[in-house]
Amino acid sequence: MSVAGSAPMLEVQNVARHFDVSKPILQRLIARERRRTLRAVDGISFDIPTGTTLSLVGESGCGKSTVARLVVGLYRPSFGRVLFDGQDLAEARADSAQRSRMQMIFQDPYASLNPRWRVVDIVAEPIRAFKLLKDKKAILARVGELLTQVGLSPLDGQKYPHEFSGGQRQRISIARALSSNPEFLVCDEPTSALDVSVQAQILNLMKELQTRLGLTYLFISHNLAVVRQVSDRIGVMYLGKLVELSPAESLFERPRHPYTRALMEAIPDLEMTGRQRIPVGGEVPSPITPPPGCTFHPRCPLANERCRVEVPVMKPANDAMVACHAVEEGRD
Amino acid sequence: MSLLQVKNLRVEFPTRRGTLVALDDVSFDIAPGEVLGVVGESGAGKSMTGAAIIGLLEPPGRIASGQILLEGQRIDNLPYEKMRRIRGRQIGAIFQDPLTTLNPLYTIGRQLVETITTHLPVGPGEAREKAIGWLELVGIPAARERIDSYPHEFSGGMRQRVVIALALCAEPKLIVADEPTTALDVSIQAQVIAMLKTLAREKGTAMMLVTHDMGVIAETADRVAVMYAGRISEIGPVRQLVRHARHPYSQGLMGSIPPLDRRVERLAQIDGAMPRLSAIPRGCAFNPRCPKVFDRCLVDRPELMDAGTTRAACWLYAEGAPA
Amino acid sequence: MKAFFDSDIWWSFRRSPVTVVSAIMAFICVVGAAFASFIAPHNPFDLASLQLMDAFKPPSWEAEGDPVYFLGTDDQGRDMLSAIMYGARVSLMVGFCAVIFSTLVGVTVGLVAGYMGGKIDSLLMRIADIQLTFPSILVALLVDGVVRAAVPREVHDQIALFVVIFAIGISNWPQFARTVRGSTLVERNKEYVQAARVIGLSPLRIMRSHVLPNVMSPVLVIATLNLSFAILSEATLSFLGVGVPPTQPSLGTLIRIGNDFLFSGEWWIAIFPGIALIVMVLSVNLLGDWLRDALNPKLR
Amino acid sequence: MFSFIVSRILQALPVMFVVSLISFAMFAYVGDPVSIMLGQDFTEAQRIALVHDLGLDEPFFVQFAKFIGNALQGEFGLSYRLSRPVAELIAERAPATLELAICAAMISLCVGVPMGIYTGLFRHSWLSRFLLTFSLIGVSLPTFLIGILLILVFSVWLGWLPSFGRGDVVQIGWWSSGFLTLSGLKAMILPAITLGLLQLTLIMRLVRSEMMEVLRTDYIKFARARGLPNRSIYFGHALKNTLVPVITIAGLQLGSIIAFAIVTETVFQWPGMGLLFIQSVGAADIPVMAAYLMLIAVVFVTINLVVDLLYYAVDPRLRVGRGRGH
Repeated sequence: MSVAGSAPMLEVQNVARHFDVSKPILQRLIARERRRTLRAVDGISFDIPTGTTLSLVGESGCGKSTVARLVVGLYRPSFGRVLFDGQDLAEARADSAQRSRMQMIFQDPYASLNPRWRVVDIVAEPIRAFKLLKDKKAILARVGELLTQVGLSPLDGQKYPHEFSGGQRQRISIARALSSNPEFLVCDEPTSALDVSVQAQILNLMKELQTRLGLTYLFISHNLAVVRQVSDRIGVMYLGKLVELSPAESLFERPRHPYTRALMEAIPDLEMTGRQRIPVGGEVPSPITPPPGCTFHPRCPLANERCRVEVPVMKPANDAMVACHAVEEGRD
Repeated sequence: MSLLQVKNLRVEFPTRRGTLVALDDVSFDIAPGEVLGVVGESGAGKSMTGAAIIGLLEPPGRIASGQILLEGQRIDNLPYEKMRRIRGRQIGAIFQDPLTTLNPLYTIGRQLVETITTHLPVGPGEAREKAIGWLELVGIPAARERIDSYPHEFSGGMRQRVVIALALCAEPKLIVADEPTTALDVSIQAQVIAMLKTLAREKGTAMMLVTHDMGVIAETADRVAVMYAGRISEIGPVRQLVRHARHPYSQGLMGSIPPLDRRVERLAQIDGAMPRLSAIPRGCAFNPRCPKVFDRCLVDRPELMDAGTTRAACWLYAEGAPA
Repeated sequence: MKAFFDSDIWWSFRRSPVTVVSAIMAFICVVGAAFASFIAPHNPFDLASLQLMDAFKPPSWEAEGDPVYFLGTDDQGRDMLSAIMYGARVSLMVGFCAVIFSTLVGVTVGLVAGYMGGKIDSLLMRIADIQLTFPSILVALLVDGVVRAAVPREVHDQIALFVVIFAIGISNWPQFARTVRGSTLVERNKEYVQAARVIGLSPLRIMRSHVLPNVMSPVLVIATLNLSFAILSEATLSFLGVGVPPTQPSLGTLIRIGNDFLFSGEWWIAIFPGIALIVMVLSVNLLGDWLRDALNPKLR
Repeated sequence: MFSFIVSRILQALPVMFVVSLISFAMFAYVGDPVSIMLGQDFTEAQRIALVHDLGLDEPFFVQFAKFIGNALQGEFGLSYRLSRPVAELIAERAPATLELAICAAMISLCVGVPMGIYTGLFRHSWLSRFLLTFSLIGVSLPTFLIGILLILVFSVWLGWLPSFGRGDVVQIGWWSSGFLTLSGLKAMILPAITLGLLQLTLIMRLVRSEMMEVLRTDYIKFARARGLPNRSIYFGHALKNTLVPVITIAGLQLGSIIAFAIVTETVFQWPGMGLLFIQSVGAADIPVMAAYLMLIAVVFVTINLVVDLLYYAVDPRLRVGRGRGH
């Protein structure tokens, strides 16, 4: 689906985001503790060509949501830089015309809409903020159009969010995100709080909107099956790092990184009725005290001495990029 | 004989705008050692069914009619003290969020010992040994050293293992597990499900596994009950239900699960949403969303009926249904 | 309006007879106090009408009572009922103004601290903590004492009312600030606020139009409960003789005057203002309690 | 443990610092101590001499340092009103206030906590409803009015108990105690009830709401699901979890008893620090006010420290650095 030759909508260059989670200075001095840093995102790079979808998957605490917030400017990167349409993100965010080109859709349909506002005001907020339309009537007409576009009725605008179900609220969120005519949408687990039949509705709607409006998506999810349905390319994250970045089909046909494989193995599947699986052992370590070397080595069946010491970097492996010594050495 | 029988269970919630019927005419049974999966969307009444069975419905909810029988004995109308002796001893329970189900101020050892000595005729010393045994069984490494740790010293997955040990330590015959893995990460979820499955099989414990994750059910359950708007819409053996669901709702549900092994351009979807309890339509509750709806669905409420390999509450399988 | 009468709040109000009664009582108190100069049978501060002959008359139902003075008279022959109505006016006014003052300060500080976070938050909350270390009545006393020492007597009498309002108001703001900060921290992390930040709205605008409306319901509850507390504080200060000036006696002042005659048998001078005070505070407290339960989604 | 205590003490330092700064500012800049101390007639030379004696001509931080140095030695200068050393005045009055506060605290804790537990557990019993109504009246009654009513009933009408003063006291060293004589004990009853009643109702309502909060938690539900007996759910699981917030607030309440003693002491003419303070406020006697403020601050900081330590004993989550995990 990607358009060859066109400039990427988004480039993320070696971006890191660290959080200071130290105790108050007094306690730290007395207990002789050192400053503690949570490396939520620890140097990752990727780009998203215009009109395509890149998905980031991983377990909770792997930093995927932090990436989403870095990319829309809710966080500033500790290191590295983000380019939006070739322009530094901080500069792009300062310009309201550029800012209106990016929007975000959130996970929790119950927290993402201001409960005290009418739907029409929620959807119209970006229009008013970016001063896209001045006339009240025109705004109302545009909101009606947007609500129709996401499968609701223009009359729903007069209601309050609590009158809608989770799936309908997510549609309202999407309508709000679309109201500034964005080209780039960051979707942070947009369906994980929804029931599965409603999830299908929302995924179908998002795909439909992408083809119709030529949107570019950064899609964050913990669910590999969902990701498979919407992505052109997929990045797998573990403890703040990308471990594999690969075209979607290739990732599912030939997962390379041991963690990717473990993740796929862990997903219960309808077709596996009664089958006994061998789940990956161990637990996700704390991102405050990550293991040395490759952070996955304590759980990895392929780990050897090198993995315990040397941090692997992303290297090309066929059509994918993988950060694994075993894959590089052909031990997999 | 069935271990647990639920007959025509009806649970009501009196509110100021009239009485809401949260569970309506729910009937099923669980055989000894069997795993019954209960699936459905949020608000379908699956957790409520579990709460009714362990006798811990949140007030003002109450059982309005119907019976719950454990080994042929009615347990839905027992006085509090008698029911207390059944909870934990005969029926164990596992809740969703391991971060909040353990008392933060007591060591896990104390909580285990307390549960064991409440139900089994053993002294504190023996109970402690048993507790260590259970911690080992649920896969806590170095159980003997860790028994005196507090809940906050364990990770989420480990805490859920402790919760499972607590639910099993008085060796109940039935476990009601309410979304036991929903709060866990995918890779941890797989570990916990595998462990729970093995333990139940080894101990011969029957299980009612409540979850919204069809994949977990498909892997773990022997039979599945699909719930919709407070009723069971279809119940049957897991393989048949997953592959050849008969009820249009179950069919839609299975179709809307994104497959892992292929990419589909458009997922099957059921339009609309499950009705609120206060606005359940007349006739079949699924009729506004049903692609195969016909006259009778709008008027009469279907009971569970034979639909080939499963039992479904759908008029399509009654005599005289349109072809 | 129709939506209000259909709402859960109205329903829970109607369903609780205690609440309805207390609302009526509060209403009577407010009306009686606000329109004291029109409906009070006498003007207790009209020196020309005062007759020392009429001093120490017991309530009208007692043997020596005078039907003109329903609740009796005080040492200067003032009608107690009228004095209570005028006194309640002062008490209520000080209470309302003090609560408005602490709400304004507290909500602003809490909102800024919670939304901005970081050093501003630490600083503001540290100040609130230090002040919370001291009971509010002590803070009010100190403020009053300092002002008393700092300005000459004549000036003090003129500004005494404002000093009391300021003293009570300043002693209660941390409670508002902490509650609002707590709710703001919750709301700030909700996704609708993040959506507004993605659009690029200014912090001021987000605080005003998104966060503020959503943190107001606990504020409403605290403000109600605080109103009763402020009325009590004013009464206490006036009772201690450091509150409102004697030219504008509040209920607390009346009780203080009556306290001196307790042992000589003129109990009504202290007791009737006391009952008025209790009724006023109790009905506000009952309303506040009900409001807290009605607005708390966790209950029922 | 050690580091915990040290860090708590260090955290208290800024509080003390700010309070001393306020006290000092009151001391140095509010009113004009010189003219108050000199009275009506004085010469310019006398004034300058006094200013120098008091050190008022020195730079701000020197004065402040001296003030703190003096305060540490319990030296707060002379009362404007009584022309006696403030420290002496306070030492003389402290036992009366402390004995009163201890009695009131005992009443409010020993009655308030059980009542709170009962009303939290049995929400719908008639006794709970009664206690709840009682507590609402309790928080609506101003302390001084309780005192007046008690005096009216028990002293004026019934004549059973004294209405003012401490009765006979026994001098033990510098401490004067009312606990050892009958009249002293009788004199204690009404003030102690007056002072304790408000705190009692507050503590009861607090314990009740915390109890109800805890009873709604998942771990209580899970304890029920394990079939534990009610006794161990209520008094083992629920009560201990209720303690954590209750300790904090009860500590603060006990502190405010000392402050509210001002009101009680006024009503009962109780010769304690509160009465001294209120008389000083009326007379703008800044040195006494400043000293009282510092003293109250010390009391509160101490109470907070004790609360923190109890917290530490109750809640294992605070004992960081023990065991594994995060």
